[in-house]
Amino acid sequence: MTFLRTAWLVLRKDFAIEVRSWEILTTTLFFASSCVLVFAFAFVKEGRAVEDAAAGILWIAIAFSGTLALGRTFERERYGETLRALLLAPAPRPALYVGKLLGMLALLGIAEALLVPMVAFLFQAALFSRPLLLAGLLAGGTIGFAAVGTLFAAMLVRARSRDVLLPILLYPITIPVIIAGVRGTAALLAEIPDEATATMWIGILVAFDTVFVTLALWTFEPLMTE
Amino acid sequence: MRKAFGPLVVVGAALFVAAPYFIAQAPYESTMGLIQKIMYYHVPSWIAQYCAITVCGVASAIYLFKSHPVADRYAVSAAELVVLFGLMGLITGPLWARKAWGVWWQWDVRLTSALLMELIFVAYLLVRQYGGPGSEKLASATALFGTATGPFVYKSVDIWRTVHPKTTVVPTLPSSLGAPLALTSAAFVLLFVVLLTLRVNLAERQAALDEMYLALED
Amino acid sequence: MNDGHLDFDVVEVADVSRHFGRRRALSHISLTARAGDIVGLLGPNGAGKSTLIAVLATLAAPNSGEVRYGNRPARRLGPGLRDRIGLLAHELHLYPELSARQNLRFFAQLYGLATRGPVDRALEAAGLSDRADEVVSGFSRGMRQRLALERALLHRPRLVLFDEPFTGLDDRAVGLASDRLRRLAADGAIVVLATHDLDLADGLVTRVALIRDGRLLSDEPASTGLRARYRALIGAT
Amino acid sequence: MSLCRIMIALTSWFLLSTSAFATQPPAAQSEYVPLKDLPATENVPAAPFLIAAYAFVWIAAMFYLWTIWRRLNRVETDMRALAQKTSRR
Repeated sequence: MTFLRTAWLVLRKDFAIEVRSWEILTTTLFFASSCVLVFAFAFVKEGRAVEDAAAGILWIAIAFSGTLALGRTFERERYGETLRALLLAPAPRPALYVGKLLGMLALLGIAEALLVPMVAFLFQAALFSRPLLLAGLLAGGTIGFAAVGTLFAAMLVRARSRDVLLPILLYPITIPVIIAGVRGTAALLAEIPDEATATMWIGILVAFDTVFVTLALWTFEPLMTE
Repeated sequence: MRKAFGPLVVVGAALFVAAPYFIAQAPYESTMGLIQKIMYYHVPSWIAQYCAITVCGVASAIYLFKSHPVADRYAVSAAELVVLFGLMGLITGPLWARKAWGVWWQWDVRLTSALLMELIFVAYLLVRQYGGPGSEKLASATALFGTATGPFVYKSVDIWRTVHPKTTVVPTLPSSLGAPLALTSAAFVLLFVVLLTLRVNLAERQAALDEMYLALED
Repeated sequence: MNDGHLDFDVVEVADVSRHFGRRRALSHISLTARAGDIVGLLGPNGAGKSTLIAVLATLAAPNSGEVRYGNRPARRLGPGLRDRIGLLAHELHLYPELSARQNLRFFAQLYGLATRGPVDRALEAAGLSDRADEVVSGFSRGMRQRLALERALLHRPRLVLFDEPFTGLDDRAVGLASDRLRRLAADGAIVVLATHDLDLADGLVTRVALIRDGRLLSDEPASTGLRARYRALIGAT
Repeated sequence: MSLCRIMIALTSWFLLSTSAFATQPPAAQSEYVPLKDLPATENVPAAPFLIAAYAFVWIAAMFYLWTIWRRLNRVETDMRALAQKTSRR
């Protein structure tokens, strides 16, 4: 009970901070859309997008803006050393991780709500033909990415050169998640949407999410002790 | 391990000396000819890398939960060897591929997942190098995640690959090719053990030096 | 969450060492603090005071030795131990984007306290009742400091740790904070105050522990002539 | 410095084994039958690739050994300097 309550408190606190300025949300959304545009310049040839580009661009934009948001979120906890204050609370420490993770998921969910229509519109991608499967892919991929990202961003708070170390650690470990997301989405975008393939990738994502979240909950406590 | 070190070096070296003879003796593989002999160095370097990954993952987990400095020494030594053997595999692979497949690089499952593993363990070394004090713990989390997700990485890349056109697959090997391969594999594993021992010894000396500095301050 | 069995009235630092690679931050420190004590941890910057505070707060683990809270080491007490510890560092542990009340309420809930009573009392004690709903980033350093102090004391900790908390405050504010510390100790708290400010420590602390380069130079009851003692052991101030 | 000796021994073993290998391929060369039905593969000679691959493995292993040796030397030098400093005190 304390566990869920603590996670909820941390989530609500982050939300209360965010509504004061909407800083992280607006910058993340803007960055995500810039990503899409930058990649559009690279992958649109003679007015048409390269095959499978839409799926790749969608997921790269999610990963890049996610990294940016992670850095900013934990910078907030570093300023005033509030992360230490959280760690000093008698609540189980993994609950803090879960709270932070939920916040990241909410943020990335909003970013995806912008990115998906944008990619669909700019690349004539039929992203909405199988909405449930797409939602499954997005959820699975986002949880996997954010689970690793939140743990690493939290542990890098007290490391030197954390800005550059976060992407260095995060991308190699989360590439399998991105592969699953991109291939699953690409399967949905084929002439005839390939539901079987998409479902299989969702299954793989669920397996990844389970491994990542379990490992993160397990290692959070020893990682946070200096 | 220390006591067995001398014999290990001798046996390992003997295997390496014997290897060229057996490799030369082995018949040519029917479709690829001479170039296939890269296999005798290529495959064993992956086997050695898997050994290194296992050692690094286990040692990192022990260090993370027990904070035992010896475990950390094994973890960092094994991580360097993961990168070393990975590099051997990643260089010999394309050389083989250039001749056998006609291209340097294929997004083959083994190549891709090997590249990812290499990246993860380079990241491990980078964190230790630039993370500042306390980065050993952070690095051990990296190794733990890298090791634990290894099989999944392989699986996901495998499926990713099979969705795409297939490439030449190395056929199952007859025993005339297998015997030298077993020999070089054993040689590489021994090379790994020898290098690991030397590197751990270095880590111990470094720790002893740190200890001396600390004693000086006391 | 106030489990009685987790309470303690003595904290023992037993032969604690902590190093970062080649740098010794703490070297074989042994120290005992009892309820009612205000232990002044004095020493120049970089002496290891902050590290010792972090170890006492269970935020950092020592490389050797242990800290015992009422004869029990930290690892045997679990997260409930943190319910008995309060920490105020130079960084204030407050969210500048939130209002004073929001900050206090968040931490009160995190500690499993009722949100109204303790929060109102803390606002009152900080003298911020009339500005409770303004955001912290608009406060002066003194106001933030008072708020941070009350935030750290919200859950009535037994062990109260201060790490250079009064830098940048004017004399009146320092005087008020000092009175607050004295009251805490009188109520049975164990107060550990790390500072390099002798003027503040003089007359406030009941025990003096002088540390330099991670080593404990002396641990003695406070007496007059703190400055002379400090100069003799540590050098020019 | 038993370690140093072991490393020198190791290095000479390695060099020996590579040179032993270097004498082998020409003998094997006569058996080489180029295959005509290699699909979509240009006919590049195999030997340079093979030699490059083997050479790289050896160079990498040697280089790594050398870095260990160098780091170890640096540590030992530091230790001696430190020991001297303490004894002078």
